[in-house]
Amino acid sequence: MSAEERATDERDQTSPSELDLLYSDVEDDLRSTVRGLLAERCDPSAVIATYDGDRSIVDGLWKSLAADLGLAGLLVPEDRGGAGASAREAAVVLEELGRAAAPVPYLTSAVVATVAVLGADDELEVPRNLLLPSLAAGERTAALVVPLSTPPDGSFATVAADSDRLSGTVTSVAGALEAEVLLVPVATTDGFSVYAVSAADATVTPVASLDMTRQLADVTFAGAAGAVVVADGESGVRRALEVGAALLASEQVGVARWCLDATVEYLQERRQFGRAVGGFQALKHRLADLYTGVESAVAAARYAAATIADDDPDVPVATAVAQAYCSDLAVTAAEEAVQLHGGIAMTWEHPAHLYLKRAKADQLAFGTAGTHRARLAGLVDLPKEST
Amino acid sequence: MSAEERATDERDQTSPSELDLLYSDVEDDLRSTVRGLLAERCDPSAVIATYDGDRSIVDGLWKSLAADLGLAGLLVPEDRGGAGASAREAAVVLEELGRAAAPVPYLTSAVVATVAVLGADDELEVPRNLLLPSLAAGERTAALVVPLSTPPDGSFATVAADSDRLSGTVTSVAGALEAEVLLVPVATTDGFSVYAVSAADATVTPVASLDMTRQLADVTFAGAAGAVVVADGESGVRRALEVGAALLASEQVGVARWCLDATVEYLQERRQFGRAVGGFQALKHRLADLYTGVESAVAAARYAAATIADDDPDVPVATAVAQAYCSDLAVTAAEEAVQLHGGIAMTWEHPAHLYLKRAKADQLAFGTAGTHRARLAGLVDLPKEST
Amino acid sequence: MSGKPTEDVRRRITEFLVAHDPTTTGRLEFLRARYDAGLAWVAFPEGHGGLDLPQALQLEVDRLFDDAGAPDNNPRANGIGLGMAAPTIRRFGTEEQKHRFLRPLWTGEEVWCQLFSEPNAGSDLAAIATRAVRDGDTWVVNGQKVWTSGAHNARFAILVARTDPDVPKHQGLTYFLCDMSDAGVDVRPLRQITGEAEFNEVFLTDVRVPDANRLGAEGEGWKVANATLNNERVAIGGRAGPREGGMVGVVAHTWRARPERRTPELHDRLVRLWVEAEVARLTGQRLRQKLALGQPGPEGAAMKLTFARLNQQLSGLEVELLGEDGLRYSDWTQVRPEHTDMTGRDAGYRYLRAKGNSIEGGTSEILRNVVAERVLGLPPERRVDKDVPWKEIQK
Amino acid sequence: MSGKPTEDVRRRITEFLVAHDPTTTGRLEFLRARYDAGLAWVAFPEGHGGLDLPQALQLEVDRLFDDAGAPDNNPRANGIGLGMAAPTIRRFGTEEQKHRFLRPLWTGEEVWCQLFSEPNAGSDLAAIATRAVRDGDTWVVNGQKVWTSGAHNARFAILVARTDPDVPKHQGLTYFLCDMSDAGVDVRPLRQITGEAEFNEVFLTDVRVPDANRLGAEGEGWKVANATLNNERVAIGGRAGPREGGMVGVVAHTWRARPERRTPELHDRLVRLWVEAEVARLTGQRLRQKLALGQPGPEGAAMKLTFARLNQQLSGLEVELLGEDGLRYSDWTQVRPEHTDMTGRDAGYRYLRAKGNSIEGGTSEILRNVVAERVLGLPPERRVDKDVPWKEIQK
Repeated sequence: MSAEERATDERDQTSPSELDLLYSDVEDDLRSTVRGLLAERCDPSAVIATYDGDRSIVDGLWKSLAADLGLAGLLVPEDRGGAGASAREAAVVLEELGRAAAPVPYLTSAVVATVAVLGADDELEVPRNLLLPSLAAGERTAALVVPLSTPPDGSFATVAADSDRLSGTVTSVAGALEAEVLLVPVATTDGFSVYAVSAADATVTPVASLDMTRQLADVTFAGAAGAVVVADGESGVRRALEVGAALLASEQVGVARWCLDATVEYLQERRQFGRAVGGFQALKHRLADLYTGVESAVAAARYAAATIADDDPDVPVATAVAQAYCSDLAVTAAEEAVQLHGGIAMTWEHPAHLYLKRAKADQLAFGTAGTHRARLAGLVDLPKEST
Repeated sequence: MSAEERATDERDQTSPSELDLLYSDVEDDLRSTVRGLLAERCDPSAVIATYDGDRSIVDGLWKSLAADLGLAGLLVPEDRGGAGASAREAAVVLEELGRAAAPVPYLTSAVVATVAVLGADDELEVPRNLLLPSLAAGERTAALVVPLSTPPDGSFATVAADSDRLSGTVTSVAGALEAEVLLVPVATTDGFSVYAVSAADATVTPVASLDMTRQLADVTFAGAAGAVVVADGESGVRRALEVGAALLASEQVGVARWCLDATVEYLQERRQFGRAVGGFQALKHRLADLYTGVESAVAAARYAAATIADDDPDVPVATAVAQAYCSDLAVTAAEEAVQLHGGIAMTWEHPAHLYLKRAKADQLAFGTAGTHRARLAGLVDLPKEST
Repeated sequence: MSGKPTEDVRRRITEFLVAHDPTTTGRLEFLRARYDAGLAWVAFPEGHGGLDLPQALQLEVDRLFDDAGAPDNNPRANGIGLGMAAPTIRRFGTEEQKHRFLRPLWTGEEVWCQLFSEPNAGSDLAAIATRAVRDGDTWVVNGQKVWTSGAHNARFAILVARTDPDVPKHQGLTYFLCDMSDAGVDVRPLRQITGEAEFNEVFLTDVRVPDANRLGAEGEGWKVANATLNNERVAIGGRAGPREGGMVGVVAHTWRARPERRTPELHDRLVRLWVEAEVARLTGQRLRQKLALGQPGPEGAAMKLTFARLNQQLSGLEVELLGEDGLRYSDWTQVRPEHTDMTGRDAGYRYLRAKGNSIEGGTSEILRNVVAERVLGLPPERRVDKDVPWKEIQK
Repeated sequence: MSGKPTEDVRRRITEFLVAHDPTTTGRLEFLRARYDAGLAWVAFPEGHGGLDLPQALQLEVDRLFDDAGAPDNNPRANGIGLGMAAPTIRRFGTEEQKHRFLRPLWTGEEVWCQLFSEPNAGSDLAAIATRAVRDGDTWVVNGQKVWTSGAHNARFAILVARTDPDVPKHQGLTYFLCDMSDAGVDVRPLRQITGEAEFNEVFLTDVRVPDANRLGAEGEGWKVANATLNNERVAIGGRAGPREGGMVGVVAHTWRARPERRTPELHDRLVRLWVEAEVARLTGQRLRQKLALGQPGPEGAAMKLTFARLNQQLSGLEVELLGEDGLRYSDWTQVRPEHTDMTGRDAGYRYLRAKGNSIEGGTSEILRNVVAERVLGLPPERRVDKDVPWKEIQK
């Protein structure tokens, strides 16, 4: 037996900082608060109803989370109206939202839209100064108007501005259905500015979406009045997409955890051939592999959140790694959950399909795993072709 | 339950001809003859000895196969001194050689070198006319002097010729150690010619090889005398590499079959925890998957051999598909065999390592699966990039 | 595959077409005549729509009728009848049953469905709890079946029910041909993951099945059902098709149509799957060549495993390939489709529908057991319930 | 991980280095003094080389000694001693045993090996047949062990032997510390797939072990051995390392050094594995943070699973990447390497050696059982031999 390799001296290479990858007590408390609320207010049958166009669960649940629990302001400093927490706490919230397949615009409003107006520069422009506290308080909901599939470094079509009148269409926007404020990137000569437009001044057309728990919309502006919230918006939007991608990994962890837990539980109960199905070794081994994958995804997602919380220079690598790993892992977990539940998971009444659809849509959100691997290769000096 | 898709009308697309993918009675007889000889003359311990430089098994075994059984002439027409069989029969021989990890130059001499001088054109030049019957009779053994890793459409370094004197080195040549005649591609202005050089006039340096049952050599010519056997040698050499790649798939099937059969047999005998290990469901499922893979490899390899036997226009696609599938499958089979045998397969005395090494080296021979996939993409209109 | 039967059958078809001009003969009249001429399923016995010819000839026969502009029997609408009920009736049916059922089955006049699975008898099919109790010359059937496709269009069903709960579970089953027009048959749509209700739940309440519609002996239901399942697996996994048929063709088409979405990573995954699909096609071809005359054995299980895996991987890849478009879905409205269409609608639909391929018709896990035990001869699973009277098994 | 212990230990190290200048103190003298100062393995108890500090501090401690140019204890030469024997002795040893064995183990004066596996007790480790029979104050041991690395250099071994064949197999085992210099110990090289003889077979003939060298109670050997194995799995899978440490670093280096061999397909596979290796690194880091104070549990099994899979996939990829060069091997001569080196020699060697990673120290199949049963709580395998006296089990 060879445990000797353990002792290999590997201290001669530089490595990123060792960040805390565990959950703090505060984070554990936050988790149980969110989980408790979701257990009470986010019934699977009400979530399934969103697929038939009944979105009555959305508003109340979102208000409870965003305003009553104050979760919308986690990423906003206290002196700007927020809770002054960090990406670590927001990640815990997203784990729980993923675990419940909750149909609320937390990622789109409290993370992506908030970061887009939060981090661009220090000089506060007037509309943004008004917007941020209301977003943080959960009084208003916003959405960044780009297709959900846009990767952090990806290109996307922007609408055109004539003075402060915006015209054009952006397709497959997440969170637009729930938003009162649309944050719209508009191309400038050297990047783009972000405009705020009242949703009432745009045409927001719901789209039948693979994942109806994050239903998309096509957003059309026909000379809609907009106000610049960030003049030099490029870095803020990039940062928003990066943080969105990084924290999406935690949502994916939550999805994967539900899939693992629900499958283990079901297989302990379900009997075939006079035995609990969970006792069949082939299934046990697959669940062991899935557990290994989920634990790995937790580490990757925690690390991504921790780098953002610490403003660590490793954010781009950590984000690319987390997305490259977690987005496929969540799909695998959901696919295994469906397969190992058997026929019951193919029915409309069983919640498993919510997770399969969420996982598959999340795989495309902010770029696929393949997109993130291609980006990572450039960051860690693994060039594609001979140079 | 949905068997309805069975009936889908798919007759509106053109498809390749339906060739016979089964083994004929003649092929079954050939197989038992070869298998019988190998059981008697190709003991695993003697094969393992090749790794310690003891190659005493090679010559006698090769003579029995090539000359006594007359297998060297399968691909050569009767009117040119051969047996007038086809690639189908040669493929069956290769399956059995793979199954025994036999250290004989069948693929390199009776397939690749033979095809290189056989198919180029009809106008027989004198040296080739003398060479072919002696190869077919198993009286002489030849090798095409290119690296074993050369794909059918790959480039390779050729040696230089000054009049009929050859100079240069070719590395990692398979079959050179056993050959009396070296067939050497020499670049011309519009392709290359193939020269015959007596092995005695070249320096053939044995190379410690990953697979010592097909040991490589570096071949150096220092003004060695050569005679042109095929003036316009490009198409013959390409054809030789193509047939080599296509029939290598059958050798890989043989390797994979041994791995599956030996593992099933061992797991039926080996007891742990008071039970036959083969009764553990996780292992059963892996062996079921492996069986599925091996049966698939058989179909792919048979099809490739059948297209060559019938001179079917689908040869390039069939070869690329067979190599893309069988070369990785054989590696998987060998890796599973080692893993499922456990520690015993890691020992030098157990034959499993012969198959792992053969499978891994075969994966590189005539190009990796990735190389063949890239080639296939061009053949079946799956372009890589936006055009 | 010698030339002889081919020539003979060609001649027969030519003569048949002269006698029954497709342009002037009524559809049903034409189909019935084709059946009676033994040119329906040519591998079936004479007198039952065939000529005892090799199965391999069927494609050629169908093609010749097709080329002549003859009407077909709309096989998609009766897949279970043609693929599963018919070969089972052929093998286990009495002469009377064959005469009664096979002709209208083949012509499509009578559509069939399958009443096997139950909520607690999925992978463990022999755990069927639906009871059939003899009452003179008929059986009275009560129970619940699930995952029944086409039940709302079916005239008859193949049905497995428990006739003796006092013996171990595999021994107490009997196989019936059940009239779906019986008043005790209640068919309810079962909505699935795609939003569609392609399947049904079927509730059986005092359904009366004449003993004449029992297929095989009393207590032999497990054996007969297994023959049906082997046919199903070969039918699903081993069907003939062209290169780039089925799901791989759909995804290859998308690849060619959307050059702007191509990346090296997606390219490599696509070509890998293209190779595997082509190898699966050849493997199916080889299996059919092997089985040309014999009964399908457990090898068909391996084909179905591959079919399911490839459909799932290919449809999953297509969604990724489409990117933003992959996030959009056609329509979640509950509809009842005419027939199962794995490659229809949009990429999201295909992705979701393909998830059923490794569950329906035997889960991939059960099929791996079948291959390991019945093909490779590895020791069977421990069967705690094998020798126990069915009624005593913990449910 | 608060600042307090870090500052304290830094101060102690500074003071120690003042008192024991590494440039003038003899190597062994320095190491012994470091042990006695509690600065060897700081998580161990005071008096046994440690200060009862969190394990997480160890890396920092080692770095500080390293930076000062201090000699190390050559940990590669005594991996089993440090990684497996030491934590087991720490947990189950008497004070006397700790005093006798831990100090020379840590300084490297006494190298250890492990006598667990046998030809018929591999995955089923509890099937150990090596017998230990009590003879007054000593035990007489007879049997054959296999896969013993470093046995030819070892002074002591951790040994599990059967002391009672009349009870079920898990209950009749006892754990010993065995003197390898006993005349009855015969160590023979065991050549493996790489050509090397890294391992040994060890034949034990009337080897006498004093009862004072029994670790844990008689019949408790299975429990003690499991603690050792958990330590081994954490040691193998969960070790701290830099980004691009281990096999992934080797392959990434080859990638950078051989631009002419790059293809899009290999690139995608490499980056996938790079991601997985980085995630494994983070997962190991997280596991170590969790275990900073506690005993390793079954979670370490998951890390070892990943470690083995990645080593195998990466080394297999490297051979393909090298193409023609991958066909060549350094040397098949039977040598006895100084220590295990997974990432040494050439690509072919790494490929072959890595095959052992999923067998040695618990096969991946056994580890999946461990995760499924002990982490996820799924039903255990049927154990036909669990309640049967060992001597009656069919071997």
